[in-house]
Amino acid sequence: MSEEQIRRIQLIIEAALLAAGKPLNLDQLRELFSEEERPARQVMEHALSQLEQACEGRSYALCKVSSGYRFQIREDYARWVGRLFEEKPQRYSRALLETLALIAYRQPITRGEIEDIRGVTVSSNIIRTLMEREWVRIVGHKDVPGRPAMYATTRQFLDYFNMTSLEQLPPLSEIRDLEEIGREVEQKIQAEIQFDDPKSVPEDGDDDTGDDHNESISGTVH
Amino acid sequence: MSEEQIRRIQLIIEAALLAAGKPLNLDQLRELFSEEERPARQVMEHALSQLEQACEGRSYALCKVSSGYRFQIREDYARWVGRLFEEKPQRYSRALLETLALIAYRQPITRGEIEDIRGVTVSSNIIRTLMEREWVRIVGHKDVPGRPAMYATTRQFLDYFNMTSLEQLPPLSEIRDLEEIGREVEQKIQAEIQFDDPKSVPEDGDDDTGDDHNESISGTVH
Amino acid sequence: MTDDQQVQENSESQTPEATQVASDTDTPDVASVARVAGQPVKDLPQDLYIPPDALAVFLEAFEGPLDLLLYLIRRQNMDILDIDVSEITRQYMDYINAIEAMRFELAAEYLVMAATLAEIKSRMLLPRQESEDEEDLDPRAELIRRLQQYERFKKAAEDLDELPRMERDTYATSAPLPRLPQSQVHPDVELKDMLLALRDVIRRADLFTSHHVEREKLSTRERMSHILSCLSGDRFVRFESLFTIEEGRLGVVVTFLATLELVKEQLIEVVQGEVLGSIHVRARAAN
Repeated sequence: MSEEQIRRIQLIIEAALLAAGKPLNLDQLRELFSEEERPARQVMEHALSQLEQACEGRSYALCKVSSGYRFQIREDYARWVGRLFEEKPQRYSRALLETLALIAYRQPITRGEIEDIRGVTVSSNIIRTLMEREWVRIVGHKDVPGRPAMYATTRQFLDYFNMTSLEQLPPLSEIRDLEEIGREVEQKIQAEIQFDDPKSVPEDGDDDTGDDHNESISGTVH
Repeated sequence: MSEEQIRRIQLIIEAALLAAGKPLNLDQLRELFSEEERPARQVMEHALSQLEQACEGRSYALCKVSSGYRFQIREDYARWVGRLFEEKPQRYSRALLETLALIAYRQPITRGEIEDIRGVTVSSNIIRTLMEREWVRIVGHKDVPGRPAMYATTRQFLDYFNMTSLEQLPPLSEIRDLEEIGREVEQKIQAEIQFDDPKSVPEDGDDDTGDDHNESISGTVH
Repeated sequence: MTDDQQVQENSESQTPEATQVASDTDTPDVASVARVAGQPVKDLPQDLYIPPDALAVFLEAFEGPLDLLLYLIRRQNMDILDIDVSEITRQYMDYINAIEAMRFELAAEYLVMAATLAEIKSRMLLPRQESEDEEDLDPRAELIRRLQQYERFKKAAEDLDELPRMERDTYATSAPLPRLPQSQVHPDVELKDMLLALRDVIRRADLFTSHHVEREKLSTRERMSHILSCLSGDRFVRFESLFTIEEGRLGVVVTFLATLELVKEQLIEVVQGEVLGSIHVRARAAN
């Protein structure tokens, strides 16, 4: 069989695999040809290996999977292309946000304690999600029956919310007045920025207002 | 930008078009890249034309249709690929094709207007089929009694028939200007009736020429 | 759709007579009879007899009266503009009569066209009434206009059918992505959303339970977590090692308060082997 004929078979296989949208095995590929011109299996295999070589330097490769041959995007390019299909992540549930907030404000805290405050059980999913996201970690186990894990927030949690320390969270008393929250957070971040400038460091010895002094402990508790 | 970088962009585009399984336009392709490394439109276009060339000698070609770029099997190989599918390529009835042609060339058009030109009622089946295939959609309702729906073609219609815009529709055959027809007919009638009434004067009182002057189809109705 | 396809298929798979008629419609010019001195021969005998089976197919092969008229005109190699109304009308009526005689259901449009043709024919026989003509459309010009218009879109439909199209002349291509390590995409969270959620918890807690999330120095709680995480494992740690001198006085205070809180909550154990000896701490649960 001439090179040209092999090449023709190779291109027919290429077209079929690209159009089929599913793997095709050798028999299915041979079915493309009428009986008189159906290439022998060896010929088909030869054409397939030629095709495999032809794909070098392309973004896809000829792969053999259990149900047959198919073209598959090479991993190098799959990463780029994956962006096409990235689904917009779903939003977190209220329950998850409440759990996260309680861990942030009441750490170290056990799941049972969160449940006591929230008045409902906390699903394992929520804890797993928070741990997978690395916003929450186990810092120890409480010495009570069952030895429940105690959860605390992480540096990644602070990083995500652009904080250097939990001190920058608004005090609980102000949370009830939500209009304040945005401004509160703004101010704290503002204050933080000012600390970078040595001249603007406020010098007051009031120990009771930890909020104003968090530069001294910020960033060290990780 | 180096040849190598262009080639890399070219391969990313190749991977994306194959993975997407549907046409992608220039903006969608550029979205694959992060903002810092997003190639300029000209660079993308250059890469696309390189890619088009790279496909020479392959069983598929890079084509531009209405909703973007796609790879499609070359006609030479379509015959082989057709054997993959048990169903024969669908044939469309004259009634459907004539209705579709009228919508394509005369959009927006009501069913009544289609019936006027075809001289026969348009079955609801045909309209339903065209809508189900997403070749045709309702773009509004005509402000006449009954407020009939006005139909227009879609991007999918253009994609299916391998066009980038309605301007690529085959030109409508020439039609003689109605006034001209009127004159000719008048003359003939004149000649015929002169035996009866030699004094009668030819007239062309037919002003209804609107139908014959909207050959220029805009490509913007999507 | 199925109806229409049915028609298409019917017209292709019929008795020889039917096929003959159907193919006539596809190539009317070829089917036109011999020409004598450049003039087409009229009065085609085969017009007058159509086998009943074929008639239904024949009728379905036309897209309506305009299509039928075009066929009759083309078969005589006439230009639309040169219609011999009398002859066309006669032939048209022959078909209609044959179809009606077979009791096939005939679309109303065919009868309307018959009336139009009859009107044109009669007008041509009568002397013209100028007063009427000023208002009426000349029915013959109107018919010609409609025939031209229809023929044009009939052609456009044929052209459309010729365009290379998907699933016949070309096919879409695709190649799947390999299975990649799952890169999870996380939802975005606004700090405000978390605080809003907390507000609701506090409100509920205030209402339904005795637990109050009281105002707390977060620096202390944060430090409690930190100390606990340092105490993992079954080892006593020197109390002093919990303090970082570089943090200054306030840092020492925070650590000390956190330690006291941990003791109070029975989370850590503090031991002192001898008076004034070194203090060691360990997590109570650690073992």
